[in-house]
Amino acid sequence: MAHSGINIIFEGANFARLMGGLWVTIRVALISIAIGGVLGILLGVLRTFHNRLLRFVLRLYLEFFRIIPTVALLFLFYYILPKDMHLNLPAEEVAVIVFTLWMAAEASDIVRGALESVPQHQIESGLAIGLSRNQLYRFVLVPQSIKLMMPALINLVTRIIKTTSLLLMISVLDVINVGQQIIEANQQQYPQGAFWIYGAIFFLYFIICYPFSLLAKRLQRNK
Amino acid sequence: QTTQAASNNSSVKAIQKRGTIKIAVFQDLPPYGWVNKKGKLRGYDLALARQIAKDLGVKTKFVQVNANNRVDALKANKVDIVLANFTVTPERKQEVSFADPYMKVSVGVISKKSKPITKASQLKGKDLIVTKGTTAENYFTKQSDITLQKYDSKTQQFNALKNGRASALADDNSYLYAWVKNNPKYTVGIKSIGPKQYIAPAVKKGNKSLLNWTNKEISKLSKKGFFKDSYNAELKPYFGSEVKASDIIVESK
Amino acid sequence: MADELLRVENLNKAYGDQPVLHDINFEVNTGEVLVLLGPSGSGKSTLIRCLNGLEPYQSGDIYFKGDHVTPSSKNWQKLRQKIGMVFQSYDLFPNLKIMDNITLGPIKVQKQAKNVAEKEALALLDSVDLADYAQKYPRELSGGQKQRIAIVRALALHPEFMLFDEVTASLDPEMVRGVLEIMLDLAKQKMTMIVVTHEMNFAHQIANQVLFLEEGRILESTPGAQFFTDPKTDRAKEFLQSMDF
Amino acid sequence: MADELLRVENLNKAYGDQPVLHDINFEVNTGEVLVLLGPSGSGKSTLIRCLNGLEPYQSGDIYFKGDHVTPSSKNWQKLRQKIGMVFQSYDLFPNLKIMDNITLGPIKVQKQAKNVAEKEALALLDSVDLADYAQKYPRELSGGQKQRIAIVRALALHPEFMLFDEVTASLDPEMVRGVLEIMLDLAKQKMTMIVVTHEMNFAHQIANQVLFLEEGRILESTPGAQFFTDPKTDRAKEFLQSMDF
Amino acid sequence: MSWSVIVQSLPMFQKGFILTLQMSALGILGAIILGLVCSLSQYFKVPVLKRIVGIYIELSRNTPLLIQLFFIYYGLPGLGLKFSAYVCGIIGLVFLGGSYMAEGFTGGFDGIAKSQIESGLALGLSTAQLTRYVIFPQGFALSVPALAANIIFLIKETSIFTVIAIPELTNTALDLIGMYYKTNEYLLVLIIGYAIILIPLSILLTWLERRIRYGAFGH
Ligand SMILES: Nc1ncnc2c1ncn2[C@@H]1O[C@H](COP(=O)(O)OP(=O)(O)OP(=O)(O)O)[C@@H](O)[C@H]1O
Ligand SMILES: Nc1ncnc2c1ncn2[C@@H]1O[C@H](COP(=O)(O)OP(=O)(O)OP(=O)(O)O)[C@@H](O)[C@H]1O
Ligand SMILES: [Mg+2]
Ligand SMILES: [Mg+2]
Repeated sequence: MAHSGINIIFEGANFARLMGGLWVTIRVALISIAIGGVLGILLGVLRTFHNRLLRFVLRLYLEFFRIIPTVALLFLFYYILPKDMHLNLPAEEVAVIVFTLWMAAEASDIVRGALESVPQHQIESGLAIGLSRNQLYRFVLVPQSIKLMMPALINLVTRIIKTTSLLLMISVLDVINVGQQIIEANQQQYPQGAFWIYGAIFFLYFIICYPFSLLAKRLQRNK
Repeated sequence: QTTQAASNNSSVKAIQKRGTIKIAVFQDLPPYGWVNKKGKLRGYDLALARQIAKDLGVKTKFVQVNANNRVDALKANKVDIVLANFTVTPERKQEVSFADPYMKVSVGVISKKSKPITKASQLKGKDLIVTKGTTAENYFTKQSDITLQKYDSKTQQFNALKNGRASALADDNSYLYAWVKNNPKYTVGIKSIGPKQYIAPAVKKGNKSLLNWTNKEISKLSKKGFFKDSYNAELKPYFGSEVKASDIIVESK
Repeated sequence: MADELLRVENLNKAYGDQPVLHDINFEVNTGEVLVLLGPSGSGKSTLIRCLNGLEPYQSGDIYFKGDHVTPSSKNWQKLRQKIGMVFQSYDLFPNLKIMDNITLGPIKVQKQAKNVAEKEALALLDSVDLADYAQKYPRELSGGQKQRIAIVRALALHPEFMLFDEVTASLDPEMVRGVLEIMLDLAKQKMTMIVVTHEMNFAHQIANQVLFLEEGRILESTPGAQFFTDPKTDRAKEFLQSMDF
Repeated sequence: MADELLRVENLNKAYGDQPVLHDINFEVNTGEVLVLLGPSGSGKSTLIRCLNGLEPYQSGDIYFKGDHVTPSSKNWQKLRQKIGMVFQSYDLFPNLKIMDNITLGPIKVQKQAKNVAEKEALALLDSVDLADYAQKYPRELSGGQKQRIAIVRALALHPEFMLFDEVTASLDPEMVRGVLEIMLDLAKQKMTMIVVTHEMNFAHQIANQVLFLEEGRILESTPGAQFFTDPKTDRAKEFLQSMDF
Repeated sequence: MSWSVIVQSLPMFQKGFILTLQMSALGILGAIILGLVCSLSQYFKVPVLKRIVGIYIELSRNTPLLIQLFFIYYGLPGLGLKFSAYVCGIIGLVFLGGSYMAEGFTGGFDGIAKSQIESGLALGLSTAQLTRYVIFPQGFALSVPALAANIIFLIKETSIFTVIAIPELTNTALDLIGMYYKTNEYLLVLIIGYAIILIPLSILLTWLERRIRYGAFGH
């Protein structure tokens, strides 16, 4: 019976190892989210400027990261950058770069959207009391748009965390990779190991992502 | 020559200066390169890897690879050397430099004991599992009439077989023997198909320094009987009686 | 003798292809209240926004105290400190407390000391009976209160004249009076103002001069006392009739 | 003798914990116009929505032509065909043409034949001077036109009485008159109506009876002629004063 | 970069390309249907179903497709539930996409002005009629932008099918790289392959979005 296989999760060091893999996953996600978030806000502000060239370049950057599936991005950065640019980075750092750039791209669009949805009359009344453009962003636009962008940003964060599952594809020893090793090493004793290990990883991801999704919902409702 | 050496950061000197050697290994392929229940990397490839590091006087850094990214791992300087059951083929020789072989192998096919597949002709019109980037894939891709299911990793391919997703699975016969021993419902119905092939360490093309060193190392270890010991320790417990050491080990030239 | 504060000459403005203001000419003297009337879409808001540099115009000249205004964003940013403006939608900044809404301009733009600015803000708040609300957020106030604060915010910069664009249009009927009374007060204190409104009784009370616009043209410019009893044009008569039920 | 159409007894309504209507009692006779007045937030809209089953109420009874209304969604759905309602925001369905907006109820709810319903719709449209607009979409009409259509849409169901909640509040001032005239017409044709409005002159002209609400209570119920000249309560006097500038 | 390598690989990529399109189309269609059902059951607060749908949406949105697929493909057979890779792929995409589509629809339905629904009720429309003539046409128009974004997202997610050995675009590229080691060439073809699908599609969807919005709201 399948349910007898649940012990595979707790056998020996298995659970600790899964947690170790999970930490790699979380580490990559956290660093990317932090750096990508800051970068995304900067780029988002730049995208509201009227400079055509700037807008075009940033738009191109966004669309590139939007259109290409993350798997392909990972391979692109993992293999091609080092070979053709003599940059040699370990897989985990490549992953951080890819996720950071992706986060920044998507976040920049959210930030731009939020900035642009601050009502026009707010901008005008700022101008009417003589604020300069910098002051307008600092005192009016950015503080007001933060509330607007939070739910979308948090949803993006869960997407980044979920997508770290692809780390497996570039040989980072993330939670799924460790899981596969465990399934492999225990296959004789636990023929249904795949069911339990993949099931456990499924719930690990859920446990990490669910609070964010709750938070995003709450913020959305309070709006 | 000095400029080349300078830019070659996988040369023996560079590795020794760095104090670590980066080695590409499988981590899901018992008994060659795998992680045991305690989370320790083990296997025939791993034993060789550790010995090489020891003889170079450096520490090891293992990089996990799948079959289809072994070449790129070298090209992209992710690793200094590949010890991941890497079969020597003409195509691969164009991309990387192989040292002298340390194992013999050929493609085998496993199937259910109850519905054994013993001839390639029986595979016609059936599904066959392979792993991307293996010699088995290469061999069967050239045969028409067989539907290949191509997986990314060994774990995935064996799981798929056990779930009955295809009639058979083709891979290097060396690990098929080991796998069948653990999974007695299956049999290596085709023990060897296609040309006899060799498994060897690989380094980045042009890395003469490490290549020469490795060749010497292999011949030295071979003379010392290292591979025989290693066979007994890492492989023998996992193989059935139908396999002998001489089927696997390459005698030193 | 009347002292000219603002003069507009041959102002033309189009949104894209569509012309919205045609050859607008008028002047406002210091201490005078000019009321802009006209049907919806006639260009009242557009005109008032041009006077504050919120809309670029295609041709024409604006003179402020006899000086020609060169339209550039730098120039306008300076000038706007001398021009107070209040809009229809009570546009307080929702992220700032009432006090900070009022002192943002004085402190950040005019570099006044914080305590000086806040002291004055309190005095102004007191004059509109809202001193208790200094530490609240705009969302805690009613529409009428917000609009009174918006006027205070503009006054805090010591403007030389004020622009009001239908400031009571989105208020509950009972809230309207309080806001209009502040404007009447300002008029009594001889603040120069340009006012767009649909409250005819109020317009009648406050206007020194009325500009009646239709389709972006000034149809007539008439002293306030005369306009509401005996306008020059038939169109204005018709307009006045439609406004009173 | 007066013929009672609607009677409300001891109606109480709260949103959550907050009571909004307290013990409301009144009646409307056939052919009569009842105007609801009161400051913002006094509960006028809530009351009118209870009469149409759009808001559930906690206690009290509504009688329609002497029959007690059992509040259930089935019952209300039937009753609503006899009650026309027009809201502040001209709520035509943007995805339907004017003709389809008007005939949706008659055809789908009352199962009238399509050609019959359309013929009548055209006649109604003609009566408000909008026959040319039958095949247009709401977006092609001005606010005043949309609001006239909304009234026609309600009339197409042959309601026995009509509810109007500030139907001119979001219209441009010049558009207001056309809509109010239609309502005056309906009153002349002896349509029973309950009207919420902030247009005092109009209220004066149309009201047979005025209910003055404050904080969810009826402060006074006075014949229209008297209310605007001599209301019973001081609060109503104050209210009337604040409304006229 | 070698053009002959690229040209030789094109027939292989073509197969993957078509498979990606087919599976995306099926998965997206299924996701839209599932999403609509879920969204309606929540909108109308259907007793038990609403609960189940709520749980499903959270599970689906907060776990990666990759692990969903692993679980369906490698895990479920342990319980005796075995589907072919294609079926698993479609199930995975529908399972993932259903919740995204449901939230897209819900956003649209919630965006309908309350006054629209009330004026429908005031005309005496029944719930079914209200849904048919007011809620659905307007809610759908409002949800189109979210649905369009989800469609693009789901097509990209098919790249993960590679882990269950479905020879779609990404799998084809990784496979060719593993066999012939022409990484640059094959990745280039892969990226172009996705661009060919996604760029025109995103232009088409934007255009459609405007038309539907205009049809329903006139702006
Ligand atoms: N941002 C804009 N882009 C294009 N056209 C505009 C814009 N703003 C206003 N218009 C047009 O310019 C004309 C004048 O508009 P304006 O808002 O100045 O009228 P108004 O007299 O203030 O009307 P109201 O009494 O309704 O406020 C109108 O035809 C309007 O449609
Ligand atoms: N959906 C709701 N939920 C909670 N409270 C509400 C809701 N709608 C109205 N209220 C409250 O009920 C009270 C009465 O509101 P209502 O809209 O009936 O007033 P009104 O007399 O129509 O005001 P106005 O003249 O501004 O339209 C107010 O205090 C209001 O805040
Ligand atoms: Mg205006
Ligand atoms: Mg109301």
